[in-house]
Amino acid sequence: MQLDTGKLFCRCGNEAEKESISTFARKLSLVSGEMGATDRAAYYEKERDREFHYNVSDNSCLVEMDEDPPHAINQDALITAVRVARTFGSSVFDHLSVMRKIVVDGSNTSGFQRTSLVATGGGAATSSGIVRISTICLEEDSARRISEDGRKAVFGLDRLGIPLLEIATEPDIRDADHAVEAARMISFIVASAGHFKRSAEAIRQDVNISLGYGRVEIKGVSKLSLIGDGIRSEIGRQTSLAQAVSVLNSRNPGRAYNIKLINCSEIFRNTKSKVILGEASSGKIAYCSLLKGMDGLLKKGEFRLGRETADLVKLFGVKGLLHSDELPGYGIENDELEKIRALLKPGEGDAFMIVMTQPDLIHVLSKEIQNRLSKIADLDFSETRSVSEDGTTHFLRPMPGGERMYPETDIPLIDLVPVLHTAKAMGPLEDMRSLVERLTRQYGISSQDSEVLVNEFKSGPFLELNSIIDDPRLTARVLLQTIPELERTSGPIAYHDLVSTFRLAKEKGLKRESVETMLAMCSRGASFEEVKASPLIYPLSEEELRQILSSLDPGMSQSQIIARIRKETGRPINAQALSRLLGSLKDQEKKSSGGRA
Amino acid sequence: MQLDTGKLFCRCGNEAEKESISTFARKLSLVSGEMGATDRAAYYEKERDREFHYNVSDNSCLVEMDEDPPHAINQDALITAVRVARTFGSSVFDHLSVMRKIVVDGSNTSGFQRTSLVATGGGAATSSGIVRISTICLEEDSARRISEDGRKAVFGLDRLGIPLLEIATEPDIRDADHAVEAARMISFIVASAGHFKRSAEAIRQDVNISLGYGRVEIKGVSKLSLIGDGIRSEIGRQTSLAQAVSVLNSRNPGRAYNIKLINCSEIFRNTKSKVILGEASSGKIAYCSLLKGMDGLLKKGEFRLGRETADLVKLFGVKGLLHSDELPGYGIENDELEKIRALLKPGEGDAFMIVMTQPDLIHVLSKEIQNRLSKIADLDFSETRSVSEDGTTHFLRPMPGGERMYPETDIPLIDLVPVLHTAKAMGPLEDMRSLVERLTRQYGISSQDSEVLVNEFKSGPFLELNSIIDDPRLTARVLLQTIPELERTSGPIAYHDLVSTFRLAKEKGLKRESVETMLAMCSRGASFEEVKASPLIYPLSEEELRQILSSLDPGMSQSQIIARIRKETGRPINAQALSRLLGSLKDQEKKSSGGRA
Amino acid sequence: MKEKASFGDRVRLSYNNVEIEGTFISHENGIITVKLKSGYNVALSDDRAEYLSVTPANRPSEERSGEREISGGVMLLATGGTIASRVDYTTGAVKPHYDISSLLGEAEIREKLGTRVIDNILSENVTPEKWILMAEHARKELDRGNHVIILHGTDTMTYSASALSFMFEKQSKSIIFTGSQRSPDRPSSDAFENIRSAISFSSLNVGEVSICMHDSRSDLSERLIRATRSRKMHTSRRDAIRDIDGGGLADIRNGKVSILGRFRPAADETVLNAKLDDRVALIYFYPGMESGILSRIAEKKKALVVMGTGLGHVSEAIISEIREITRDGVHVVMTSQCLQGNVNLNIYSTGRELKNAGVISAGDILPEVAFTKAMYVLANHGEDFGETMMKSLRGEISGRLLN
Amino acid sequence: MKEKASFGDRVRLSYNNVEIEGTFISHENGIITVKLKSGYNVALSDDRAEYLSVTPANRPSEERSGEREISGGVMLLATGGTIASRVDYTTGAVKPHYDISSLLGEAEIREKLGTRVIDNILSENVTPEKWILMAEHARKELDRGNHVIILHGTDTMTYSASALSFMFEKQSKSIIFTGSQRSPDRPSSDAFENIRSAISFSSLNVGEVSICMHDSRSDLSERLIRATRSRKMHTSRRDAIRDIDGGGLADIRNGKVSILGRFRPAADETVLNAKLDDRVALIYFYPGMESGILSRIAEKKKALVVMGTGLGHVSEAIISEIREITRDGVHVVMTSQCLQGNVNLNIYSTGRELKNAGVISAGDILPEVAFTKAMYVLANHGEDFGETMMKSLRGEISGRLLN
Repeated sequence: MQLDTGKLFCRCGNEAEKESISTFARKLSLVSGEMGATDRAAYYEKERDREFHYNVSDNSCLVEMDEDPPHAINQDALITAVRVARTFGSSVFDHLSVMRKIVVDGSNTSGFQRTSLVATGGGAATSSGIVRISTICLEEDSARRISEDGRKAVFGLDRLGIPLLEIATEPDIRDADHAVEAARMISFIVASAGHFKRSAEAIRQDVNISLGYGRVEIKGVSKLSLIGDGIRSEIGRQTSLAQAVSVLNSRNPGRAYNIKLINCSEIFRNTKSKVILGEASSGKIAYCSLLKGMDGLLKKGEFRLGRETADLVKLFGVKGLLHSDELPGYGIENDELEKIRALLKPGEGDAFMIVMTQPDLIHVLSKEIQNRLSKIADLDFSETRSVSEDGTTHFLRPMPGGERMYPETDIPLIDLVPVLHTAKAMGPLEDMRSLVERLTRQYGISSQDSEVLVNEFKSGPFLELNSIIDDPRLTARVLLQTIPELERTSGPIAYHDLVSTFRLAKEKGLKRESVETMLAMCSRGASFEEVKASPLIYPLSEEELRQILSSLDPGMSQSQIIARIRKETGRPINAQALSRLLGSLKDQEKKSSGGRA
Repeated sequence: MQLDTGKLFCRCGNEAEKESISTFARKLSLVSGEMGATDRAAYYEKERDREFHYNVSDNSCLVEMDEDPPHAINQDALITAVRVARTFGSSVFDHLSVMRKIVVDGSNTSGFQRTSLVATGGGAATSSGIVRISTICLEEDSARRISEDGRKAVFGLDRLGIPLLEIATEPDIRDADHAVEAARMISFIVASAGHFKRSAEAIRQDVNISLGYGRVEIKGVSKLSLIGDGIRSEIGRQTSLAQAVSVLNSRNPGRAYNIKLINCSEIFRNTKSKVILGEASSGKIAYCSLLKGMDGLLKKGEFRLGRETADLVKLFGVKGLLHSDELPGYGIENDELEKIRALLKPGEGDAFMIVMTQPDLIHVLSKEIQNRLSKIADLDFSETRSVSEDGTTHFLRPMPGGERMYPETDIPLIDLVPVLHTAKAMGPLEDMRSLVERLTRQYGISSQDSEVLVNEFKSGPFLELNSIIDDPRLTARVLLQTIPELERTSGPIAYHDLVSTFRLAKEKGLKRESVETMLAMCSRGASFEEVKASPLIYPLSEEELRQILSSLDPGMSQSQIIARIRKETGRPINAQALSRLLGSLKDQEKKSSGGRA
Repeated sequence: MKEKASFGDRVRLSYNNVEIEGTFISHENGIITVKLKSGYNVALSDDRAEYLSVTPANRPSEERSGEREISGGVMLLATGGTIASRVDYTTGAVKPHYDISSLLGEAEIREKLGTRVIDNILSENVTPEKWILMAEHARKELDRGNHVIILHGTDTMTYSASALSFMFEKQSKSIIFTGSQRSPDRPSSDAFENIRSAISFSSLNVGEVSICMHDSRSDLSERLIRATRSRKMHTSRRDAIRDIDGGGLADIRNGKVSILGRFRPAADETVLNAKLDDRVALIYFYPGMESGILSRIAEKKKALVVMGTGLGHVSEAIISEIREITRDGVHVVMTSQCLQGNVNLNIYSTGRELKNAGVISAGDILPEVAFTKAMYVLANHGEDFGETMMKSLRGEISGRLLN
Repeated sequence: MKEKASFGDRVRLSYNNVEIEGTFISHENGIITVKLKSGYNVALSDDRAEYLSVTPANRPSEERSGEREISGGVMLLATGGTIASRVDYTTGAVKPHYDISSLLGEAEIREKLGTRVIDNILSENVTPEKWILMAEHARKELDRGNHVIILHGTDTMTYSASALSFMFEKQSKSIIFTGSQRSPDRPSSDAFENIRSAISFSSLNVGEVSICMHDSRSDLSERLIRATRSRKMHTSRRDAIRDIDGGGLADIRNGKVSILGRFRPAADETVLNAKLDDRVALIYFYPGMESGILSRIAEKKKALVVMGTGLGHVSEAIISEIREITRDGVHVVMTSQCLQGNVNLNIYSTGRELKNAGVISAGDILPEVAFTKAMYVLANHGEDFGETMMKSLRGEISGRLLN
């Protein structure tokens, strides 16, 4: 998960104000790894022969552009990593050897991600026993993918290079719920060490699942809540995939999944299918191939071999993949299907598919589909997948091998011994339970609020914001009620605006009402300069109150008056001043009426 | 006049292909001259406080931009200057001392023109006796003025820095016709030494006239034919101006020409005058001033004191100057004039004027008008003027004094002794008479053609072009008939296109018809690449002729045939080939008819 | 030899049988220069010239001194250079002169503008002592509540301005260097606009030493550049002094000032450490450089600033020499001939060997600035030389390289 | 000490009571480096590590030599540098390697493409003898009808390419230098595009020595630059090698070649004057430079190239020293630290004094190019040194300065 320490190998900050001040484009070439071999995953990306475009944000410099070698490692990030490792009882190495992990999908301008092994061993005590930790790595975050269109992908550099602490566990986790608990516990420790200031939902996790069909890694699960969903849906997918394979292998004993894509554009010359027409208009051509023994396995019941193939071809910019289990359909008519059948001559149990693509991709596409299907037929499901909001997972790329790493030659070995001394001096990190107790005891907020603050990783912001304003109840209220409500109804609030709001409140002696008004303005997209300049955030002065009161019906109650003023001015009211004024007015009234009497 | 040798202090050529590849802007500040004093003309320009914009042509470099000091002087130009001086029997100095002549009108990016005195003395023998030469100077041409709008002037750098040979004569010239003759003779010598390739009309002359009222210099008379006209009109102007002055001085014995411009915009608040409304819309304001004793002298009969003033204020971007001799008029009504009179209270014989200008110019404008009128009243008409196509002259600026020159410190003294040796070795320049004889004798063209070639300074091009094609008659015809005709009816022809045309004709054996077609295309604006690629310039091949002939009525005469082919194809015809073909066709006809008979 | 005539006299001479009449300018190297009435100078070989008459004439007016002391305004301190140069009639070349008031139009000599000539040299002759002199004059003006504008030759402006930048640990008012690429004896001189804009920039109250010069070849914009991120990048153009990677502080276009980058605001007090140790040399590495040169230069030095190739490299032969030099206690600082970009001794084996040999590198510091910084650090933080060199004291090292 | 394990062996070690298993990489400076199965390297202090087992394993495949001779095509000659560099596992740094065929994809190793390794040095170690070696290899290839592409480190590419440019009086085919700023062991290396574009530029048949490198930070365009008007202007960017004032000959954008400037076309024959006199030094003037340094350097030299300030100035002290040096027959060539613009010794008194002292200036020639040119001129036109230096032989002096 990200550490809020500024970037790992340059002096840029974590957050960008401008996301694109210039752009550039790169290609990536495949190179040999340290041991002379070439890595599968890397090779796979290269096959796609793409052009990568980058938006240069104002929190990036020549290092992110891969135009300057990395600078010295961020000491704060290093100390955080070592403190976390010590908290888990892991063994920290004496030296840090920064490695390059080849990633040629464009998410790293260099073509590799810098990563280093900080510690091994140790564990986290969960309600279901200790979950052992295998490795703790400190690495760079990748560039943010903005868009992808066939062979051209666009990335933003704002996220690239932010330190990530990656903690891998041994297979000690028993089920999806246990996975969520362990993830929360481990993340919390990192969050509390790493000045983590955003919601727990912002934590990305990689989940590894092994059901006997090879290891599947679900990359970048962006919410704790998705961990469980992802695991459950992946178990379902692998189970039905295994069933489909057993049917397939029984039909195809020789496992001859020979994919040969044949130009069938002539058949669709007068087609009415919008899918085909749409792709054809961008210069793509229809190809079809026999899928031996796959009838009914592509999309029927739980079987989804079709989607396994579609997920793959999408990566090559191929949008339209149609297969026989879903045809006729998509505007393709029976006579067209008959012509396809006449061309491919499918036998009993055979299926076929149609793809729209550029002719120069045909060679690589055939090879890749065939490889993927063969691998699945071998019950080797190992690969890297992503997870959607709905919990379903999608193919990303083959699982990388160990060969795709070699030393980052631009950074000398880093001596960790001084860092270890610093970490020791800073003491161990607090766990969730003791922090809940401390918040309740020390700040006088309810244990329920403490619990939520800690569980949602808001204790860091709580402590920092409260240190500005010294009002634990207001701080807790803002974090637990005001902000979630505003972010739900209006828009997000940047943490630096939150800090500025608290600072201004402290400086000007503003109260809750003003703070909430300020945050509401921020969430509607106002800059803090605008917020600060708005009269709406400042309480009415005594003089202003006096003027308003003089125009009001004297018979109104104080609460009626407050409601009326609020409605008319939209500005905070200094209750004490109001009471005082109302009191003195009444006195005057009494006096004047007394005088008249 | 310009020397076709490339620029004087850098290695740029005389001609530009692109006139504006970039632009920049400058201001010029007035500085002290060598002797500590400040020059009148320079001061005058500075008063106008202007911004100068320059278009950078592709025949200019950092030297023209005043961003690089001058490079070594152009040796060809130097040799030419010395040869000319020797031809006139002038004394050439042993050293050349390059000077800076302050010119702050923007026509020189440096604020000065580089000039140097090459020789003094000598003379040219004209039909009316010897015209003595006072000085021969080698200087840089100025930037070409493209446009001027109030305080902003735009110049092109293409002409800046081209060598000019300036030959000044003693006052030995008797009248306008003598001036033209002398100018032609002197220019011819320069032209024949300086590889001059353009028409005699392209020669610029400065004409000095002294009628006892101070020296008037008419700058840059761009055609020989204008010299006479300019002189005649200037004599007329000065004569009537002197008469006006005598009237004025009799009215104003104290010579109190106190110009005080008073804001009278209120008077024209509801004016219908388009002159005033137009200027007012660009923010200018009406001012008026009394002109003591000038009634009837501003514009009546031959008197034109009004125009003397208008010429001046124009230089400050003031377009509208109206004076009482022409009012009422220009939409200004009597009641407005009455109000002006009420304001200025003119006495008997007094006039007044109205100018539209910016308020911040008022101070300098009053001073300048007053200075000019006082100077005229003193019968000192000395100044620099320009001449229009119609022969009338216009005020440019006061006559510069000697103080405006100081040494060009960036160029060391230039030793002329080696140049003198070279010039001696090259021998004297041919005069017009002997050249006419030589052309007639050596090239077999008519003495009349020779005369015109020489008189129009076309002998240089004649000799150069003929050396390419070795066809004196064709060359003379092209220079004396084809080109003048085409330039009159169609458009100008660049000399380098003319050279290319002759080279191509030589290379491909093309005849007159082709040459004329090529030149016609050039004059219509075609690039030489286009001309060269056009089939129209190449004669019909024998095969093409044969085909056309076969489609024609056999009864046509040869000249009818030629006219017909020309009309249909527009292409040159190889007469010999045509005769041959016609002959053989007739033979065939005879044979075939003979056979039938 | 006694001259027959003096500068300014009216003379008549016979030369090659031509009579020459004019004003006597000079008689040097066998050449008599006479200015004719038309303004032209003629240069006559003295062996062929004969004086016919000499009429002593009024001497031209003496140069005005133009100095003016003030407080609470803007003080121009002239040190020489093109901006204070003038035609030298004896050699015909441009030489420094003392009158700086002529650089300002009447309208500009306002109440709060002072001028003083503190030196009069061409900037290639500047030395560390001169930098201390400039700094002390500047301090005096700051103490009188004046902003300071230093008129200086452009050739070594970066050296001088960066040296002052290091010496002024804090400054209560702005110190701006300006100069000109075209001498002010010509109408097209950039001096006038540069001075005017420097006066305008003074009001920004930048608490750093900076440079104000033309921003383009036009006279319409000037740029304020951090002294320690400036460099003269063209021999003759008006916009020769450029900011290298992030030294642009402000610009002025058609009279309007815009802020371009962050700068340190003026401080409440002035702290000047007017000490420099000039035992520093600046050395350009070139392929095939023979060993021995460096050690001989190092003999009398406390620090060498080397301009290596690329990321900061020299050949193997030079590395072993550097190893010996650092062993003898002479600091070696590596910079790059490339000028732009960081020096980084971690990337190539050559760099690592240099690092092991004790060579100091400091990001993207410019070679000339490393040179003046080394003088400052030696004199003021000699015990922590390496660490102080690597730390950005006056914005001379860009932590984040954007170009 | 005998190693317990060799590169590639499978090892198990106990370290701080943790068991480490992986592939042995190295044992140096007290540190054992092991590559784990996950791909990570761990660096273990050997005093706390204990070998549990060592299993000798398959050695990684030997490097292919990849050399290939051809005629009538394009020949790549490798000299070393980043473009031919590789991770050095003993020090962890990047070092040269010999296999250049790996730089080209299979599709690119076409029939008419040859490769040969002629040297293997980091470019900071290049010397005049190496330039002669390169020139002779190149001549051999030209004589076989091949275009030549020389793979070279970027640090001193301008020096080498300009030296060859002078030595080749005529050339029958193009000679293009290329290199890379990112080493080819990384996917983002610029080596691949630079080589491909150099091959494309070969077809232009430029009869000059030129350089092909990235034109921007994107991988989409490369530029062909005249060797004698090139300079490395950034330590790390891909587009570090720039053309200074009019050295751009052609560019390639998205595969399309455009001509940018005039170049000399290939000649019918090749004339190589493979002689250089290396008794030349390149010296950077700085304010306060003490006299004595120059003379000591001049002792063993035939020519000094001085990088003066501005238009080509040095301090008065140095002028008098130069006067003595030239009197002793050592040529002194003046160039400018500004890099851009002409040197001009006519403008200031300093310049005139230098000119009188016999200093040679040559317009806007770049200092590094003046350095290699001086070596060439000394060896081939020594009698006309000054005149030949002032004449543009290979486009190194721009007669017309446009920027």
